[in-house]
Amino acid sequence: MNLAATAGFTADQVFVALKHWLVLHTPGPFQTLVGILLTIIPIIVVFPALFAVTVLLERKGLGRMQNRYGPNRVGPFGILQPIADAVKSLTKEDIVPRSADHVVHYLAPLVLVGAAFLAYAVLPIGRNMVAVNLDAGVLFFFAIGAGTELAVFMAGWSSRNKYSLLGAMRAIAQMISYEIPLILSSIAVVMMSGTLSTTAIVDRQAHYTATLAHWNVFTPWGLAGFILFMIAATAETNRSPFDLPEGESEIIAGYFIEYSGFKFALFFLAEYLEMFAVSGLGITLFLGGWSSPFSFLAWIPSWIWFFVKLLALIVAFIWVRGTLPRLRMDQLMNFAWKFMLPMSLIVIFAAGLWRFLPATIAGSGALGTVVRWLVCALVIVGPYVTLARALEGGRRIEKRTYRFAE
Amino acid sequence: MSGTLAELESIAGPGEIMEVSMGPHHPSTHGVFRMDVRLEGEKVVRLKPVFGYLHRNHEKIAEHGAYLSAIPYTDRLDYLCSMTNNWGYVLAVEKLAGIAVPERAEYIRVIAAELTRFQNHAGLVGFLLQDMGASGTPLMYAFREREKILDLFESLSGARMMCNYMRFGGLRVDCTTGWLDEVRQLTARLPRFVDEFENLLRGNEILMARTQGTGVLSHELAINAGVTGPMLRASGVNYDIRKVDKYGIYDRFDFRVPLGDHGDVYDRYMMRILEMRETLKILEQALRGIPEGPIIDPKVRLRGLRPKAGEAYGRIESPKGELGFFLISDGSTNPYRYRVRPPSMINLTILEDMCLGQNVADVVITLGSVDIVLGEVDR
Amino acid sequence: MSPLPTPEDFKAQIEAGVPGSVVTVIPNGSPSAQHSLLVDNDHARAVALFLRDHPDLRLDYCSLVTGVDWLDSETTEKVKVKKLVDGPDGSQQETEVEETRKTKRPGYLEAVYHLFSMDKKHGPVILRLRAANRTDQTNIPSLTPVWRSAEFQEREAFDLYGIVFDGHPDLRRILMWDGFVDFPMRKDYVPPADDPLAEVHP
Amino acid sequence: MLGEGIIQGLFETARNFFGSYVEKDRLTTVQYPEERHQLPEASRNFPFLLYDGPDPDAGLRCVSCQICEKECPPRCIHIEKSKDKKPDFVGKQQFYPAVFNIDVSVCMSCQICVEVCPFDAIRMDKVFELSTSDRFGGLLWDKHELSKSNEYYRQIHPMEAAECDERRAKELAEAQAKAAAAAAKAAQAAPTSPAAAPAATNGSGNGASAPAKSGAAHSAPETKVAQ
Amino acid sequence: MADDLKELKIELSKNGIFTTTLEELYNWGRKNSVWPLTFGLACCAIEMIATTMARFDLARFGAEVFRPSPRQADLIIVSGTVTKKMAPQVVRLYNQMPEPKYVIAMGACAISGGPFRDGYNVLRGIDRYIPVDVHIPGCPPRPEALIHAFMTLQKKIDEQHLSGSDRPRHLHADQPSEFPVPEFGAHGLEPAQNMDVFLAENGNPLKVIQ
Amino acid sequence: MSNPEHPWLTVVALLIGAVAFGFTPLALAWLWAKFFSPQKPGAEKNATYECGLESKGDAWIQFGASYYLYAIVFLVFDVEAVFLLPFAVAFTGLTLGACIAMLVFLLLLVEGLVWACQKGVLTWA
Repeated sequence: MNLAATAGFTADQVFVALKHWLVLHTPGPFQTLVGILLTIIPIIVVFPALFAVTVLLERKGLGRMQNRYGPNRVGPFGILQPIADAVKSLTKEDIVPRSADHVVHYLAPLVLVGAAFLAYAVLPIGRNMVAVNLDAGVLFFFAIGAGTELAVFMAGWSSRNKYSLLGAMRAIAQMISYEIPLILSSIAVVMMSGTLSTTAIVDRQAHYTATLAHWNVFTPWGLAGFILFMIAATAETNRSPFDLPEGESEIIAGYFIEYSGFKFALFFLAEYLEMFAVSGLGITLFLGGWSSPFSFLAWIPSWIWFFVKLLALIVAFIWVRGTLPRLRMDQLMNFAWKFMLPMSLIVIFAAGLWRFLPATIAGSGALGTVVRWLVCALVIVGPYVTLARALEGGRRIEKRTYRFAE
Repeated sequence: MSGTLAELESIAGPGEIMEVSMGPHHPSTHGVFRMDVRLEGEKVVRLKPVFGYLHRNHEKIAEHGAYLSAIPYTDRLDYLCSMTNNWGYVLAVEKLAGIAVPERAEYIRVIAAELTRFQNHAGLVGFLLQDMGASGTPLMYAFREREKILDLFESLSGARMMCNYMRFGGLRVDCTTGWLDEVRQLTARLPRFVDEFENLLRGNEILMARTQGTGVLSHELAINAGVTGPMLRASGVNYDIRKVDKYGIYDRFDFRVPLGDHGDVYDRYMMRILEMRETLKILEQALRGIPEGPIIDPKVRLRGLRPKAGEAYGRIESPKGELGFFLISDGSTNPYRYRVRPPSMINLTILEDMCLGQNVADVVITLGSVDIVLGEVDR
Repeated sequence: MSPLPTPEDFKAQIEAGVPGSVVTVIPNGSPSAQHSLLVDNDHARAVALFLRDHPDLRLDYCSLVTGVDWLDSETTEKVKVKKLVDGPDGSQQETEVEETRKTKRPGYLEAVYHLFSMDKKHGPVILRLRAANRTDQTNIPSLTPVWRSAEFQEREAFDLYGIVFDGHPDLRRILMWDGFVDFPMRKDYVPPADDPLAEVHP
Repeated sequence: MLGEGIIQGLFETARNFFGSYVEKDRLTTVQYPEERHQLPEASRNFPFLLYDGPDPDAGLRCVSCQICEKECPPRCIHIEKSKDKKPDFVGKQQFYPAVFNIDVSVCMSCQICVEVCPFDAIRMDKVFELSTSDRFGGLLWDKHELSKSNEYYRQIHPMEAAECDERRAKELAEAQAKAAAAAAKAAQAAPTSPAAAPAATNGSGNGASAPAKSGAAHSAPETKVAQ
Repeated sequence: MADDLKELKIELSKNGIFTTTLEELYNWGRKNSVWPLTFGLACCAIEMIATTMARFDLARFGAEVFRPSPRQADLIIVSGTVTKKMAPQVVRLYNQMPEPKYVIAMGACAISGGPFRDGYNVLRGIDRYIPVDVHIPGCPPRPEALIHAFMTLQKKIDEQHLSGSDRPRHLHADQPSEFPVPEFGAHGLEPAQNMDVFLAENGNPLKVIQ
Repeated sequence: MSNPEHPWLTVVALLIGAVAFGFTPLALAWLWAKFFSPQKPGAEKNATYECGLESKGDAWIQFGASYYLYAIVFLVFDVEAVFLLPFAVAFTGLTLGACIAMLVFLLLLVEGLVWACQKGVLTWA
């Protein structure tokens, strides 16, 4: 730590510096251990806390969308509501169905929570703030993501309940189907960044041309990729309108139908953690991670930017949940295979095209940008229209007009 | 991985049939309805409705009570629409005993019944979307408007849901001018609600994809199965008892009957939306034309009514369909036979036909689009 | 709404259309004047088909099906008594005569069908089918094959009255559970006294 | 195009979200225990028995005719007639209910008892905060729990009460006129002054004579109507 | 109030401050997070739904989380007529809920059979088979009445003790947490009522009535 | 907070931490049950939930074939994604020709998808 670095000390690096300071002041043999603990403990504290905030936000936000207040009586403005729920869940009786597979039934929530937490290892939540800077960070994320699928299936299968089985089957089918668009749309980013490391991907986006950041979402393929990614992410995390595995009106509570007490709370928690994680990845890949969109806003600490973006995506999730009805299983699958998958391939193609199109045409950078935009947008919109038509396909889906008898 | 698809399938096998019982406790059976479903994967291969979980012996109780005391029980038949139930019953008694109704009472009956129809349809659409998984928002909006109508019912009859308002020969109490003004104000505001509701979901791709082509009911089967109400009209049959029987004073109002061409869930959903608009038209006309005068035939004996021996069948177009009451009198103070023709129950006859080969999720919305209330199905 | 023939014309029309059928007009004394037609069980389904498919009638819609339980010592409709009298002495004023008739008349179960036409928009035409008695011969032909709408309602009449509908595709109890043995809507049904508070509760 | 309707729907929910902060029509919640929705006059929940004057026993209007008991559809009313009689508001000797129980755990709030009561003795209350964990003690109401004063009735149903008071005042006036006429006929021998009676007693005395008591009973409605 | 304080003192001396704080926390958590089972029977269910809707908003109490599975629910609102055909299912659902669980009998039918109690298929009150915490009379009770009942339940929870002999049933190891499910008989339910539950919860009602 | 020296150790530690995070409340709940609120299993309580009825038949059955077909198609595309990743990482340095070669590979898979689609594999039953 030289003087220049100390002089450049900003609020941005306050946590990093704090950690270094703490590690430096621990006795040698424990430095590694303390370093690791200081890395993982914030993750394990911050995101569950965010879960509590989000649940409350969701309940109150949905309330407002539905013209009511939402929880507002437990503590000021109802902020203690999540704590009350947690206390209640802790003291509830735990029921395991007699015919269930007890071991798997017990393990499922733990696996789910474990997998959900692991995903945070590679998320850069601020400049120099990533738990593990893996070279294959994106790949690691998806590999861990598969663990959640396994856990959901474990839960549904081990309960030995018909509804939970249906839920598990739906979950597995849905998750594997949407995993492909999820990965493919990230591949476009990987292609353009040339790396699988999440920090490197953010670094590539964190520089500016005329105040505007080089976020991937500001390119046509990036925008399309981001939308596809978020749709797939919604499906991966079983959020409405893709909440079929727990589709209340059809299969009651789906795969966690037989879970009670804190195990159920863990499912709830893990589901939100997954949502944050996958949103975080979306931010990393497309929204420039911790970077600010405009250079003049770069003074705001990087970790604030990350959480602001995360919050924005959470709000979008809640908003969508408050509005849309649920899809049906076959439509969901059709949408994945006949729309999302081809579209994500198109996005890869468009990304390739973006690179190979000349950046300047006749010496003009602006003209080059316009042409690139137009060509790429055309490559994306064309198939979009065709695929959307094909999806509506045999059954014409349309607003109808009606006749009246006098 | 070699071999053709057929070989693959033969390896995997067709999958076993799973017998699931949906209900009686299920979030979307609208009460305590049960469907014994056989599933192959998620495809429905058999569906048997089972009911009676709310069979509370309405008919038996009514046969033991006086003609008057059956009225509050009719409130609890289709507990969303007590006003129309009242009307159906008093209409049957009026036919049985030959009682005339004063004009003002007829107008107020129309107003009450159409308000009921509106809130029933709004509620149904909300519930249907709830079944589709719309996390309560449309239902909340529907109930927001429904509360306004219930407030009117409460200031008219004293109760929000169980109005017990109509009497053979007229009504229990008169409405005030203030009340009519309130109805007028509400009627003027309700179109905005319908518009918003349509904005919220009418063009929604998910809604259209899920409902169009789902639960199709052909009009031949609909007629043969005795399906009535919006469900029948969604199948394209022009049969509205308000038009056919012209009971009450419905011949004085200018309104149209919407008809569907596909008979699927979307059509049934749209029938409700369109009927809400027509209902508002009727309300406007009724509020304009309401005369002064008595509200009940003074000659009629409410207590201890003894109609001449005989029988009568009176029916009305309730929001769910043809609600009929069949009464046999033996000349005593209580009906010898009291029978309700429950539209909800008869509309369920073809539930299996509509659901076979469909997805579990379709069963739920098909049932939702039938619009059942268990109080009426089981009585 | 096209007008329907009078009950007597109906009787003639049906008896001509369905050879061998016996139709009895049962007048209704109440102001509603909804008279009904009693059809013999053997030809009931043929009559139903005739009514449904006749181009002028087109009674395609069976609205209401219900059971009625007439007890042995029934004291109601004069017309019914008169039908059983069947003799030259038909003066309805002499109530004493009817009283004596009443005691003789055995009870029976009856199914009533209210028919309408969605096509022609007329109705109701009321059909009645009667079982021989209330105890062992409670069979009536089912009209479900003609009108699907009768399916659940006939099941209900079976459940609550014990009318056995021959030819019904799925005759099971519908409202009560399967192990239930009584027919609770019958007039002589007594519910089990299983409530310890029944006497003291107001 | 695919997605159009979804965006429209999202717009609608957003409108309601922001609307709920600015528009009363979009935030309909009445926060119940603190805020209360004003119940309309006609609102009804459970029946109560009306009494005139300050004493629930003496002023109870119910004459134990048992019509309501008979007409009550769920039969939740249980009445036992008294052996003795007491005078009603016009001074006529009437039975009174020795026992008058309503099982509110059965009552269906249909108001038929009110409709059929020829004596304006039973009315519907608006109180609904009745939850209790005591199934039998809390929900089986006897005569004393049921009795509410006419003042209370005027508070909860002002228009209806005024109408009822007017009717009763008229009845009383007729009865008094009739009594006066009869008295005038009989009073050739011993003249008395009935007008003095109301002011003198206050209706709680058990041993009071019949005409005096009737005066006491009617004094309450008359003064209140005047207010 | 004074009584409460005295009890508190006794409690403190008996169990130490730890248990008391724990008890407060336990009760606070339980009462503010009562998740009802999505379970409606009849007319009252509509009013129950109305209670959760914008006008009344049960969510303010943190109770809008209607759980469709009994495993995750704390409260069963028996809202409507319990018929004999439905009673076994209601009891089974109650049995399948984890402790601590509460029951609100909403409306006349759930308490006593209400207007339909003379029917051959109507159970004369759910308290014949499962213990009820709060009864709300009314047919149907207004949504406000349900909120009131909900607050009554919260008060009841708040008054429960974690230890001592007066602690609630679910904290006693030897008291049952599930009750026999009645069976369908030839004429009615068998048994027609579970007298153990009925008398335990209501004392001897025969005495009260007479 | 990066810890470049011990990346996998950190991952393992995070896994342990996460499982501990999940396990601690379960242990607490177990302790609570042990000291205060006893577990009361019962025949009815621990039976499988099925809408309030007794569950008939087993839920562990052989499920429909279509689910497995999806899994197979998934496998194909997952492997494809694995092939794509190294390509993607190297993409910035690749020539147009190499990219076209990759495109051909992609098209082959797309052809497979179209084939599967036309065979009706992707039609949910």
